[in-house]
Amino acid sequence: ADDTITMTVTDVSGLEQLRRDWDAFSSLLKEKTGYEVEFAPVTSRTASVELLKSEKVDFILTGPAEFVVMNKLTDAKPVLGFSRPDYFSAIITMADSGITSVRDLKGKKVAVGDVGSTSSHLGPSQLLMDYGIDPMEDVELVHTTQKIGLESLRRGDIAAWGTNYMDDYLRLRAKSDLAPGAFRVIARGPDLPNDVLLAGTHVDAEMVDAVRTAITENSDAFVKAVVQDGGEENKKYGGMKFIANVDSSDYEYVREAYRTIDRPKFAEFVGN
Amino acid sequence: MSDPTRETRHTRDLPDRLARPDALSFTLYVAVAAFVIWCFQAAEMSVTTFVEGIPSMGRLAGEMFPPAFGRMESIGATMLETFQMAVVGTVLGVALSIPFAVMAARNQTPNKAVYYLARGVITFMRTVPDLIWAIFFVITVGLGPFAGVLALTVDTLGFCGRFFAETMEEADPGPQEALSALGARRSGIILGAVLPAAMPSMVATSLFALEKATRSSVVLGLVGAGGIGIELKAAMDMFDYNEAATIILSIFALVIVVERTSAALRARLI
Amino acid sequence: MSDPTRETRHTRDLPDRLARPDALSFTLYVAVAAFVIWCFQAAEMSVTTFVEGIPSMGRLAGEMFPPAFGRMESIGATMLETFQMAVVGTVLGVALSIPFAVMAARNQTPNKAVYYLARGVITFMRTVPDLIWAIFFVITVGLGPFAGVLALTVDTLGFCGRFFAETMEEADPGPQEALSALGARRSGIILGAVLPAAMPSMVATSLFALEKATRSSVVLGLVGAGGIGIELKAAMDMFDYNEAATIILSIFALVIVVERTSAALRARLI
Amino acid sequence: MSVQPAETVAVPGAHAPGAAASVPHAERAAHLNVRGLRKRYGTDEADVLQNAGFLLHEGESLAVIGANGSGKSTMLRCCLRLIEPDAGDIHLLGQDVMAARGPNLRRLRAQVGFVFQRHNLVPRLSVLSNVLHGAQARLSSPRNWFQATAPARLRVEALACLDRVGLADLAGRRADRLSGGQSQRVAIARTLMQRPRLVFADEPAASLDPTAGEEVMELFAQLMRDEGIGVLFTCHDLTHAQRYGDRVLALKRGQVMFDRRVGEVDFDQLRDLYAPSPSADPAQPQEPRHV
Amino acid sequence: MSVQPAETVAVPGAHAPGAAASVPHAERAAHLNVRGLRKRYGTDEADVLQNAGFLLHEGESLAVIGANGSGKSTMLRCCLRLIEPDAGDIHLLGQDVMAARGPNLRRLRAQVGFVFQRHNLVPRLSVLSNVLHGAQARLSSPRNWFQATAPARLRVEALACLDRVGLADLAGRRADRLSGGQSQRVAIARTLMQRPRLVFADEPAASLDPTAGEEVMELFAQLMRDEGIGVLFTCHDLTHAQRYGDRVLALKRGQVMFDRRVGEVDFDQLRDLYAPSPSADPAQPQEPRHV
Ligand SMILES: Nc1ncnc2c1ncn2[C@@H]1O[C@H](COP(=O)(O)OP(=O)(O)OP(=O)(O)O)[C@@H](O)[C@H]1O
Ligand SMILES: Nc1ncnc2c1ncn2[C@@H]1O[C@H](COP(=O)(O)OP(=O)(O)OP(=O)(O)O)[C@@H](O)[C@H]1O
Ligand SMILES: [Mg+2]
Ligand SMILES: [Mg+2]
Repeated sequence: ADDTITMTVTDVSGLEQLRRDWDAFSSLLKEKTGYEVEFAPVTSRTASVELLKSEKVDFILTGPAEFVVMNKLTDAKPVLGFSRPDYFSAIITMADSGITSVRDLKGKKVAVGDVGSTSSHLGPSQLLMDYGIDPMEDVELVHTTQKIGLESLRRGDIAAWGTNYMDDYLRLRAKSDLAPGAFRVIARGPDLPNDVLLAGTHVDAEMVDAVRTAITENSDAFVKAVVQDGGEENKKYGGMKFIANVDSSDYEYVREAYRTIDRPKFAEFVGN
Repeated sequence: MSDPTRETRHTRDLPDRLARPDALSFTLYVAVAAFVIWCFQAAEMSVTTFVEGIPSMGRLAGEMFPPAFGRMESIGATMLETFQMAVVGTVLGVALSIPFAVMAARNQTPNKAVYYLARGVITFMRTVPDLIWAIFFVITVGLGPFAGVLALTVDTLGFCGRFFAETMEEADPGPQEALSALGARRSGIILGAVLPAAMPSMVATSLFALEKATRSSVVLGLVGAGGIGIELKAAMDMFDYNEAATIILSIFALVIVVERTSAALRARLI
Repeated sequence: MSDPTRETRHTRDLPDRLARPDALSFTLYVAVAAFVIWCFQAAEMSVTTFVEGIPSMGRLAGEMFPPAFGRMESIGATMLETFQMAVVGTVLGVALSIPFAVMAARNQTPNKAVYYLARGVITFMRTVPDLIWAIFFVITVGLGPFAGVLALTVDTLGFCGRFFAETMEEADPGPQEALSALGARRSGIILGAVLPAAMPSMVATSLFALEKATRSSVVLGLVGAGGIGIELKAAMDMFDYNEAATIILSIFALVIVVERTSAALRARLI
Repeated sequence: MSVQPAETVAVPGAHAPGAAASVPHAERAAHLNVRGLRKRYGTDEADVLQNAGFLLHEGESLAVIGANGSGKSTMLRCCLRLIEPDAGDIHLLGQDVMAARGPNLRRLRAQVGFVFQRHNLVPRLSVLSNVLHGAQARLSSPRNWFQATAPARLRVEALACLDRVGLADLAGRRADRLSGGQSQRVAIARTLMQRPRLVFADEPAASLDPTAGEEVMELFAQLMRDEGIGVLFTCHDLTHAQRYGDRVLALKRGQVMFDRRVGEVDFDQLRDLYAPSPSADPAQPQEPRHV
Repeated sequence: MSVQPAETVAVPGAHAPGAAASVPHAERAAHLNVRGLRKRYGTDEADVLQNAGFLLHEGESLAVIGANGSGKSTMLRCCLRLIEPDAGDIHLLGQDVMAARGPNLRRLRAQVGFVFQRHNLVPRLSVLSNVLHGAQARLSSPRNWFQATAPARLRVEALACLDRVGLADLAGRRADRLSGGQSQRVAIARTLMQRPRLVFADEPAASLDPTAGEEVMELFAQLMRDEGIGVLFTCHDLTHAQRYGDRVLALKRGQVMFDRRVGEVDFDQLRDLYAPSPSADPAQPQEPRHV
């Protein structure tokens, strides 16, 4: 309906978690804009894009890789950036493996995350490329979950593990029974572009403006709603800042990464 | 029996040990056997690796203990919600499966064309992945439980349709023959002889489908309908193994309840 | 029959239409019925929404056409690899399922404790999600096909163990009685009477398990064993719908082959 | 009496050998007219029926006798096309069975009550529901087929049918919890419920005790007398054939040996009919093999 | 002759009424001694067996007669504890059946051949495999149980058993593709394969043609004479009871009416035995109901 904002958050897995993590945000948004706000957790980016196309959702909060895709496929425009500190990928090996540089990985197995994930697939792939190793040619990529990545690194089944430095590596390392010194980071990437709140083309400009204005004008309150009043998973937004003037061209690094993983159709810049 | 000449006669009369396969079947047997052996080689199996790795299995199991019962209440609520949708999806799926199964059972189908068509539809339902069904339904009916229920219905249809059909094929032909002999129509034979014979197996399959729908409720998350599956995935993604253990145990408890219900119903029917 | 006084006598002798349920059962029936109705309400179903949404369904289907056959060769190779592992996992799983099913079949189990234990193990196997099994086996035997095969084996055991047990429970008791009467041991009764009766259903279940293992081979990808499942997921995640359509059609073709094999084997057995 | 294949049967249109004897029936309609019936199971086996044929008149009873495996049950099944004969001409109540399709075939079958040798009850249903099934052809609504839902009138009728075979007090029992003879009787009650114009009964008295056996045969005789129902029954009990058959048809290895009025059969001289088949005829096709 | 419950049977340890008559057998061992057998199916039904008992001596044959549903099959099953009797004392070949467990019970059962009323063949196996099953108790290796894998010696023995019932030429046929009488004979061949010391046969001749029926009964008689095997058979054909039973036991509604030497039974006066049960005894427990 006209006065209802339907919003999904692609990173959140689970309705319950969504309620826990984003209730504060949605009530604040409702309060500040006067619109009804409905949040729905849609865990699949494919589903989100199709929803956007069929106008079943209005706003999507999502990661950089997803943004590039959605922007390309639906022409959806960014509303706001959610800038996260220390959001970058890394390539990790075991300290005693003898592998000290990215070049040593040639011909070896490297574990990365789900296909298309910004920080655990696109980021590490581009990182390898930056160091002169073509992820599609020179190494064997294994797409797996973080836990398996770590465990097989430890067993020596893979030579390196490419993942999100803060969220996955540090967190898993803390839970592991191995000393932090058992690992070695052989490459760290640049900070990745911002997470984005984007709006479908069908959403009228008035609503987009209302949302953007409400959030930027009450930035501190919204940051508090996301971080302090949010749950465990929102910790990654700790120290975040809303960026009002995100531009599609800020995502060139991600587009480059798509080219690196042989998906050139998402590498072309669509313009703003 | 003790007369040796008779025994010789018998040896002559003994049936072949195995039906002699024709050339085609024989080639097929050999090919299948060779393929299976090849598969086993490709699997790079090794018992020693397995045995050596057992201690590390213990480590992971250790990480999951003790289960974290702190969020039990909210897990319970999600379970209930999931189960609700699973019930609806399964009921609809089972209801649709019965006519499909009749058409897809070799001995009940009205004709060969219908048989192949029904089989094809059922097979197609389960070959198309959940994610695609979820997207389909979310586009069609919007986000929420309804889309989830439809995805579960399709899943159930693909599963129950096939198993119901197979059970109907196995039903004792005697009573069916008796009913055709007295001029019963197809519907009469199915209601009167086939379904009573298939009932215990159908109960088991249906309750399995219910259990399956609850367990694999990740699809519900895809359509914004929540569900315990996605909670479990979240717990795993957050490396919260103790919470994951709690969720698994809760699902296990529910599955046990469903299975005992199935066993009790079947005990009455068999 | 035409004598009215006799008819009156008969009315008196007629059996009850339904067994009168005791208070507990009656309460249970009502509770279950109420629960199901409640579930349906929670599902927020609406036929109009569904019908209105059908055009958008068409759009998505349209996007999948025409399937992209460009990468057919590499898809074929991956399919074969997946199928290989599925065969091994299924063969192992089916082999393990038979003894488990015997213990988990109410009428074959040596005793109640074993029955509950076997049921519990089988249920547990399928309640613990694939991902966790994958982690377990990677830790144990390392990345690669072996871990994948083990994950599929466990999956198959959880599925076939239950269905085999149920089929055994449904086997005609007559031949079994005949074998116990002549002093056969449990093994003799199972081999001689139960398995021949259960065979068609077991063939169907096993080949379904093979098909299931091929379809849901995403778990293979997680353990670094490749597999068509991960290709399909990648194609979907990368919005390569035409390629996804190709993969789905290839899987569909394979599933049809497996199903026809099952049908042919069963036709010989039934 | 030495039994030889009855050559006349082979002539199409000709009456069976008993035909001359059945002249008294000539004015009655032929309820069932079977000629040249041939059947083999599986292509690699021997013929089970070879050119079998007979006539059954209204209100007449025909006893089919023959050794085990001589093809009696097969012949009965073929007459209703429960199994498809390989060749033959079957006219039932004036209609061509071989040409009948779908609803026509069903309507024909509905007129014939069939008591199976193995009874073929539906095991998980109650006795009364099994009997109600007999009315399926004339009552098309499914609620009539189960005792829990059938209207009272119908349940009373089914109970009356059970009563005629002495089983009214077991109406509520599950059909697989019966003794051999009880299940036989339920099968007969189901046939009565059908209100047939013709009854095929495959060894209807085989599992019945002597009194019940006589009662059932008397019941059939009464149906014949009172309602003009034709009865075709098989039996191994020659006293039954003698007492309740108007005519006797003897089958031997699928061939009609004779078809005579009962008075013309010498029941003490049937040894040949039941003689075991000559061992392993090498010309005979091979049996298929099974584990 | 009016039949009344035999009161003596109730006295524990006392011989059946036929005991005095069986004095000639006194020197022979009692192969089977059953006393006070009681059985009801389901708690809400009537007793199917009430205080039934009898003695069977080595090499003796006992014919059990009684109306349909009088409890004959139940009694036979109870004797081997195929269904658990509610009470009773059963001594088989000198051992206490009620006390036997596991392997002991199996060893006891192995000595008794049981021909079931419904034959109970394994439908999807070949006739020969079905016969081979008879040897399961004495041959523990599974390869002996299937015709495809059994050693030649055993297959020949099984074929010989089939030959004794005249079915050697159907050895390779699937067991569910037999005629009623053929499947009856395979069940008997399976029992022969078992080399039993005692045979329980539940209406073994019911689906057999007259000649085959006599042959089978003669076969049992010969086993009795030559190998001292005791035979307990039920039948509805009183000429069989008369000709092949040394003693006759009559059951009526689960009670032993009499147990006499065959010479003392007046077979023309058994109407009472087969009289239908008095209708709907209100004191009788209700039947459970089914759809
Ligand atoms: N499984 C069962 N559950 C309940 N009642 C049963 C069951 N089996 C048999 N009965 C009943 O027990 C009684 C005795 O049955 P049984 O089979 O022993 O009779 P029978 O003397 O062998 O009869 P018949 O001559 O018809 O074979 C019958 O009234 C029968 O209905
Ligand atoms: N489904 C089948 N497949 C193959 N052969 C069969 C099948 N049914 C019956 N036969 C064979 O056909 C022959 C005739 O069988 P049928 O049942 O007609 O005999 P019958 O005269 O009724 O014998 P009985 O007196 O023993 O009942 C037998 O030799 C039997 O083995
Ligand atoms: Mg027959
Ligand atoms: Mg009986």
